[in-house]
Amino acid sequence: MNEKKMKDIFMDGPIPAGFIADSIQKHSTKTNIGAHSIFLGQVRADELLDRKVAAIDYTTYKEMALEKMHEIRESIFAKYELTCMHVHHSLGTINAGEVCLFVFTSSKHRKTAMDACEEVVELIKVELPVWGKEIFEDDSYTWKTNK
Amino acid sequence: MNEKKMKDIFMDGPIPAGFIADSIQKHSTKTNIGAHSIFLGQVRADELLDRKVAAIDYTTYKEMALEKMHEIRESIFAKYELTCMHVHHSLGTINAGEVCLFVFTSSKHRKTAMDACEEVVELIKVELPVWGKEIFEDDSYTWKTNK
Amino acid sequence: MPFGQIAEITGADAFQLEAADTDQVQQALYKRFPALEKRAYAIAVNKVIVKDNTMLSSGSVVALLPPFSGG
Amino acid sequence: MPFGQIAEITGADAFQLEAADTDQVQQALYKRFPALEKRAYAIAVNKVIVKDNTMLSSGSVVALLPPFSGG
Repeated sequence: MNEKKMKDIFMDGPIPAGFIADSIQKHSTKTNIGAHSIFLGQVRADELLDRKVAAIDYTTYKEMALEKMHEIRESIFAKYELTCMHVHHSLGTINAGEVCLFVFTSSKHRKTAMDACEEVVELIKVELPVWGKEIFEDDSYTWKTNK
Repeated sequence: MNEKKMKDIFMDGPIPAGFIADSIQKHSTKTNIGAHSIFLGQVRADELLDRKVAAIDYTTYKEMALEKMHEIRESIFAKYELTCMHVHHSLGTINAGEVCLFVFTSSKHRKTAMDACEEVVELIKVELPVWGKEIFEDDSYTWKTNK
Repeated sequence: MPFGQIAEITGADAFQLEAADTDQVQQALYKRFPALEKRAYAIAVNKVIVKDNTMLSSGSVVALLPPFSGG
Repeated sequence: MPFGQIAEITGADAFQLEAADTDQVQQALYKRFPALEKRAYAIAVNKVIVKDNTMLSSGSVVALLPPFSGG
């Protein structure tokens, strides 16, 4: 495993819209790109047992998550003709309405970018050791489970 | 056809990254959203006959395109449980590297947002009366065809 | 109303024609613009694409649409 | 190393254990934390998830991973 190639996908706190804009803007010099596909996960104010989710507190097993993400990246680049791929996941407390996951794939053609993006999102949900604790408005909590 | 409900999807010139960021930011008050799917079409500097595409000049039959887009919107909302959907298409000269199409769908769940986004993009490519003229660096041109 | 590469052949934005149906429109156009006959295009009457010959009434808007290439 | 809801039961970040394999780790943990026995979790040895009993060597890092819920 080449440590230099392992990108840190985690950031503390929510992913700002300006961060996403900067990321999009940076691709304007890559004129072989024809299509970008972006997925954003946003914390939902779900109602459970008459209580409303106010935030999700994310934790991870970082060393393992980064290795896993590196594997996912390699498998996606082996399968799809992507120009580039970026993944960012929040850690810590993310309030309802804030963005906690940002997946960004770019390719020459739209189908490739969209299929790759969808697959990355699914793999992240299933394979990354990340845990979300849903915190209700009254400070009680429950552990999130992915479907 | 309710004229008030027909949104104008067209804008002159490229779609700026800041415009996309603003659009994302506006959704932070909608806390029933869990997933956003965004598609961006970017003008590619394709090489054809040894010449490089410098820009695409987009024109439309606007009255018909807006009616068609309204139909697409209605069919998508009938089929998918979306919270919202936004479409923006550039007109005029868009340089290689600039964004000319912005499709943005939001939903409670990721699969709904992603499937709807993909379907909207396909319908736009096939059904919207929009024409792209690929202008090469030497000012010669060819008419783009969608695959 | 001609669009895209079709507009290059007819060389004009929009123009008036006397015609009872879309077939007559095509015949009149092919006489004026012989190059048009070999071009692939769809016909829209009042913003709706028609496949077969379609009757026109006074004020009908006929559009010639080359293959779409948006996005 | 316990994570998520498992960390709530074991009440600690990381701790040392003497064990020859992952089965021994589980037995030792169930004695100390009986509530753990009913919980669903996966075991990772040195950052790789293992399904069957796995031999450990000195310095092996064993992690208890409750169901993932990222994104």
